[in-house]
Amino acid sequence: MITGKKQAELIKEISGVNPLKCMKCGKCSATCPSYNEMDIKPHQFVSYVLNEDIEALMQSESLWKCLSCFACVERCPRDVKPGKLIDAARQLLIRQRGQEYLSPDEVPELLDPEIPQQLLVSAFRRYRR
Amino acid sequence: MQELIKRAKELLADGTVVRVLGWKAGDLPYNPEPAYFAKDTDFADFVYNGFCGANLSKYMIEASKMEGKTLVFLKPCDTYSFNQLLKEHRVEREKAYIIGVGCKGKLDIEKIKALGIKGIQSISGAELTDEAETLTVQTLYGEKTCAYKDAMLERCHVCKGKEHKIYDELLLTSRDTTDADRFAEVARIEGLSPEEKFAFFQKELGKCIRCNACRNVCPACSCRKCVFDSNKFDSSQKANADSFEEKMFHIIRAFHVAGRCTDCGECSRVCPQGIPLHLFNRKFIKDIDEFYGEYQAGEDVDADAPLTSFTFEDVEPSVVSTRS
Amino acid sequence: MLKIEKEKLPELFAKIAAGQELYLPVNISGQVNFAAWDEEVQVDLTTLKSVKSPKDAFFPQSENLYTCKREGKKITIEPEELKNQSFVVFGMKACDVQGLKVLDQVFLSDPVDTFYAARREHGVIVALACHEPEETCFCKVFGIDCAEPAADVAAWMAGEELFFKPLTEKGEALTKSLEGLLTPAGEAGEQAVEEEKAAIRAIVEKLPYSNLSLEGWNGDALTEKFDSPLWEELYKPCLACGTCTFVCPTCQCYDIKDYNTGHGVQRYRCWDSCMYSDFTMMAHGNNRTSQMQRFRQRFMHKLVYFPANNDGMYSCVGCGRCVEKCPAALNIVKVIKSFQKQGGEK
Amino acid sequence: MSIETNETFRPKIVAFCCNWCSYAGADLAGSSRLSYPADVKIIRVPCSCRVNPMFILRAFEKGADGVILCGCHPGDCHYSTGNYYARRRMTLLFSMLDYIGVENGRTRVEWVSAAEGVKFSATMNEFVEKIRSLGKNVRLGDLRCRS
Amino acid sequence: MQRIGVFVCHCGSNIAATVDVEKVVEIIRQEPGVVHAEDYQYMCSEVGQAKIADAIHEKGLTGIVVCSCSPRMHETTFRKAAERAGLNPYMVEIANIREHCSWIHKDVEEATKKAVILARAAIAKVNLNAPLKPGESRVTKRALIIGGGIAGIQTALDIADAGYEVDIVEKTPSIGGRMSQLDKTFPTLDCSACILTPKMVEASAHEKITIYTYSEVEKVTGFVGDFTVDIRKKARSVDMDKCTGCGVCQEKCPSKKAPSEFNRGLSNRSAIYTPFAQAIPNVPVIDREHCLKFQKGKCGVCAKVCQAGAIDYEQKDEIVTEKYGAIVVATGFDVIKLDNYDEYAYSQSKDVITSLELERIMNAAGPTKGHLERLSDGKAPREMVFIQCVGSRCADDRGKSYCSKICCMYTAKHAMLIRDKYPDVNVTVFYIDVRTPGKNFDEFYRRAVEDFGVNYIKGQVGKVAPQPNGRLLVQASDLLDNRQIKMEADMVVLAAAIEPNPDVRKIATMLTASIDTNNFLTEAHAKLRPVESPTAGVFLSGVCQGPKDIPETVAQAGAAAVKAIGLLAKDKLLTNPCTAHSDELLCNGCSTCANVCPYGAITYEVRQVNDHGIREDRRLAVVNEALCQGCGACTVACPSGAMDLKGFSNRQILAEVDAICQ
Repeated sequence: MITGKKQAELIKEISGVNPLKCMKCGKCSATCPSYNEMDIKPHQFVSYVLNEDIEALMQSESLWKCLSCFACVERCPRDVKPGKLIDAARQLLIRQRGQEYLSPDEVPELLDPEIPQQLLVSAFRRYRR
Repeated sequence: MQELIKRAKELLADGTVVRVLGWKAGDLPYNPEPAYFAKDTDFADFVYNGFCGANLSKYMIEASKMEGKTLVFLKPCDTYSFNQLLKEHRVEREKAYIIGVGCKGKLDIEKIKALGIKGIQSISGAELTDEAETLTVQTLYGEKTCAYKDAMLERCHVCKGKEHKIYDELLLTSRDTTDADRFAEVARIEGLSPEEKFAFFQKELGKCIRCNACRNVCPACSCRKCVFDSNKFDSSQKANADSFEEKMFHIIRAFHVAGRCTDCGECSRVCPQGIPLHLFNRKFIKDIDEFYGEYQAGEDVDADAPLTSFTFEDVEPSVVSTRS
Repeated sequence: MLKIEKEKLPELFAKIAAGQELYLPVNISGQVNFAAWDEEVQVDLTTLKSVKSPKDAFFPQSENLYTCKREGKKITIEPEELKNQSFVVFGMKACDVQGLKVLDQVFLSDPVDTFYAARREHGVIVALACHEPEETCFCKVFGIDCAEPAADVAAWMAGEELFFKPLTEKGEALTKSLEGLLTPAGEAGEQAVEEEKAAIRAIVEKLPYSNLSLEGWNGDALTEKFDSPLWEELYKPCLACGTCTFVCPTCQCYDIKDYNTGHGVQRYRCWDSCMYSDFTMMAHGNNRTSQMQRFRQRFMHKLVYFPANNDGMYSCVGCGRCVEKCPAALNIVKVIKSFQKQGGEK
Repeated sequence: MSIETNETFRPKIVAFCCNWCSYAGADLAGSSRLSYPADVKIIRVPCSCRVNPMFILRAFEKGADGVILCGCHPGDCHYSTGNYYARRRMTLLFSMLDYIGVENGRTRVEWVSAAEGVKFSATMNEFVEKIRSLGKNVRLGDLRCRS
Repeated sequence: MQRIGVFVCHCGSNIAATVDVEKVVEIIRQEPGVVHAEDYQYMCSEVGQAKIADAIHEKGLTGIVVCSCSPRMHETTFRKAAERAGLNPYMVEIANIREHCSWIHKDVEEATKKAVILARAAIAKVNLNAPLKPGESRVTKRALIIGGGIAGIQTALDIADAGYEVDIVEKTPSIGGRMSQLDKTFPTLDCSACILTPKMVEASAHEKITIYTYSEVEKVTGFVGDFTVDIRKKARSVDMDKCTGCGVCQEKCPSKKAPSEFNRGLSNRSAIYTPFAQAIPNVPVIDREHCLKFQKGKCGVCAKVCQAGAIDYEQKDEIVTEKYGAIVVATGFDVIKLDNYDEYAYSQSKDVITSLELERIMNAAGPTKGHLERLSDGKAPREMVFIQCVGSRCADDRGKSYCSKICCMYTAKHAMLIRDKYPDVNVTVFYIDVRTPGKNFDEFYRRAVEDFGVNYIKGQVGKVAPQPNGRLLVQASDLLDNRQIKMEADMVVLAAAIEPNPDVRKIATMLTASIDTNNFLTEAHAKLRPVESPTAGVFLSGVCQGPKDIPETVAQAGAAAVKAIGLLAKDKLLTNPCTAHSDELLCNGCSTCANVCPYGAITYEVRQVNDHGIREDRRLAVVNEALCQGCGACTVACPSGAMDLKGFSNRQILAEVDAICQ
């Protein structure tokens, strides 16, 4: 069983983020388009990582609500990049689940013409190996 | 040669100069020595031929301290040295009457001997007036020949040109002897691996006997007392007790003349161990040209020297590890 | 007399070097100097003159005398060990051997220089006759026969063979240790050597300096020579470098210096040159203040002072190295000749 | 080059620091507790232009493995122009050392202002790391000084 | 050989915690030449200094090594202590075992070893020290103030009141600086102009003060006590002596399209102008770039209407050269450019403004005559949003890493003033932290919340988006309520970070004063010498040294003045005795050293020398010790080693090298 400490280290490693740099200004949350659908808000990602409460983060709705638009990453004045943290948490979860990757042949039939291009691109970015 | 003697005698006679600094024939066909001439009779052994490689500029430091004017014969390359000394207030212009003499490349007896020619009795073809491209050498072991070019000093293959940079009058014409790239050897060494570079210089400098000939002949090494002879840096070691000392000596010597060395090649000419000392000076010249723009010491008395000037945009020392 | 084919010389050197150090002329980037033998080196017995004379096999250019070590405020002195094993110097020439005799006069007379004495005691010299003497040679002037070098072993190169003749006990011992490699020279060998000697002597007769006269140069000439106005002219081209002294087989001046290694101070001696402006510089300054004086000193020493103190022995051996190497083309021959000329004019 | 040997190798490093910028920068690194290896020993000079190539060669002679010269940033020299001269001198010297086969990186010049404690410490850490990777200085140095 | 005493300081636990001080003493005691070694808690204390004095007397010490903090800290202390005990102060050397050792190393054994080596290096050096005696140089009793804002004005007044001549050089056409652009000041809400104008007038009327407006410092040479400065008086095109300041030229000038610098470009001004009504001097300048006469060659209206005949189109820049004993830098600040903050729509909407622009809008002399209105449509706003920390406290390169310090207070001021004057306007302030240290500062902020109903929300604004209805959508998060806010506002005010005036780089270079990574001038010591630059004779006043508000600026201006007065009050300065000197027996007279001397301190003379019995006339370098500052450039340029530097001689430095490499 991976401990919270170990997971927090992994998240920091994957994201390259130093959560200690956060000055808790909330600009990430202010800027987030999915804010209202999130149970854990972007500015809170940082404290979850700091508190090593990664399980909660991995179980949260936010994981799947984040659009990876990276507005928070762009605008964060302290270079903390909350979006990268949630991205990393997502990766941890996916790793736990195993190798459930789509093969490229499966993609075309799954495509829904209604899916915004941005989401597609973000999905590729997120799930690429 | 006769025209040099004639002109020298005239200038002595009319009182323009009180002595003449030139070359006196030696007792072997190839060893003329720098000498002063003051009387008509002195000129009996006056000589000017292919073996008169010595750069007389440096002797002008002492001549500048003497009473009256000295007539000095300077080859084109020697005039750069004179200019540099002038810039550094080591010679006085008004104490010198400079006759710029022509040159068709100076000869290196070591090169002739290296061709296996020994027991030399006489050499012909070394006179400036000789049109021949070949030297004919009479030896105890028979007559030998060698091409003039093959016997020329290294420096003459990369000659800076036929132009005298400072003179009162000119005599005799020069010949273009340049047939090699001055920086080719430096560039070749630069291209070696650190191990190879180190091995190369270790081998060359390992021969050094610290005789100081390179330093004492050098017109840029004109210090009254060299740092290696004073206790200012605790650096006065008379002989190399360890390989480091040759390096220290030659690097610092090259550094002290960096931006002042005219590349006259005297150091390499006189080294009894045949160390290519010019490779140090030329490295600095090449770097200075590349980093700070082309600069030829002794060309212009008023130019700012590379190590006493700067620009805000100068390259950083890290360029050494970043350049390819 | 014994002999060995030239192509077997590497074997000979290997055998000598197996039991002791071996110094011989070696070519390093184009220049021949005496150096320690190993399989890698390029031995050169054909070049007539090594740049430096082989004197530093006995009187090294620099050698440690003792080392001071400090622990806290306590200082201990560790003397340098004297040479205590035999070594061989191969390929010295007759003039070089005579050079050692000059050094012996200096270093072996009282007080004995123990460092030098130890090296002399343990050094075995194999001297080589000069195959093709050159125009700078004038050993004959000093009575040296370069065809017949007198050392522990004399050697000749003739044809494809090297001939080997022990002359002393040390030489015999060395020769003995080389049994098997050296074979008897035989009559033909003796003959070849005689021919070689004759050839050498014939060339020597033709050398330009061979009939140089030393007349007037002796211990009695002191004041006359010293006060000559000629020096004032002669020294002018001198650059005050030390080339002549450092290539000379008889120059014996040294300086004593200290070197701080960080964990001790080494007191060592190194060759010095009377041509240097700081030669014998003491607290009060210099006892020879001008280059003329320094220049004069070198030649007066070789040709006047030394014979005056050593039963007429000159401390020049006519090797001609200075003639070849002086950057300003000055040399002892020119000095001697100048005085001669002046004498003639008188 | 193995990491094990590097850990046991403690290089000797001489840092020449100009009094006005870099020495103060080193002081700031100290008061900010920004650590760097004890292998670095600082010599205070009034200006980077006081550093003679002889000093650097002497350090190598006596067993230093690396020499670094720190001065004010170009344009900020307390004496207006000192660091410009130092820059040219060191560029040429370093180039010469490179030319005779001394490993690149044993010498370095870094401009460190009085306010750059962080840079000072980072530079020293980096430099020590570099020297450790290069190993002992065997190409320059007097044999007699080797213990 | 010197008789050396070594004193190792514990500095409480600062050194002793990481360096085994007793062990250092024990080892060092064994060093040759060391006749005395001891350690003490605080060497810099009176008791510690007394120990040095006692040892000098009892052991006859001729050299002292103190192993302690940086020589930049206490070198002077220990040198003075030695001097009082009768030893030449320059026989003292410091081994820095605190900043360069104990504070940066953790391992005791390692730090102790290093401390010993540093001590050995200092001993090696002191062995070669020689007594030095400082020379003297004169002090020009005149000060130069660069910058005519409140900092410069206050410094000038204080120095002038002490009786010294002062020149102010101001780049713009009038003194007054940023403060003249402010409407009210916190925390007392005084009218800025009302308190500044009297000071401006006082300065201009002061008989000891000369003001160069529309002028810039061009070149600085010399050194403390004796600077020579070239001041470029830019061509004003108006004769200062003739102009009566009637203002007719400005009225009649047909070119009125130049953006007003004073109003931050929110309104236009004429080509001939005084920046503001109370400008001092009240003499206009012609902005040649916007003047028809200069651009098109025709017009000349101002010359025609000027009854005094003061207009001079031919006027040229003039260089004034003056000598000064002290220079005070008071170059002030500007707000940063907001081009990189696209999310706040500053360049997209006229209704997104900076706080300094709001100052102008609120000011009766401003673009809207003091009426709070939207610049887009002139309508009165109903909803106002203030965003704090725009570009301050940033880790990225869009903004500044520091806190601009004044924004919290001026925003509270703005919010309060708006709520007071326009009670129906809602004011919301989005903050990260509210920082109000200062006398009556927090009370001021609380009044804004409690008495004036300003709505403070903790949470940085993420985005401001102009809406089709002309309003601005502000998207933020309320971190305390954990909700995202999307609100429409009529105006958004950005508290943009402040930065040092960009000109300061150029000036610092001229003065050889150092600058930090944020372009603020560096102090000689962050705590103990905050108004002095490390360059002797150069002092710092106001925001050029770091963010400050008006009272702090005025206080620092006074402090800088006192430091300058302290310098000007001296008749002579002791010069640094660590100067270059040339060994006449080694000097070649080659002039290389003079070519690198930045002070022109080296000259040549022909003199007879006696070189070991040889008497010769030689050309020799001579160092003027009053001019030499001791950089040492000449010592390395000199090939023969004739030039050496006292106090940092070749052999001293080599001895240190040897000791370290041992």
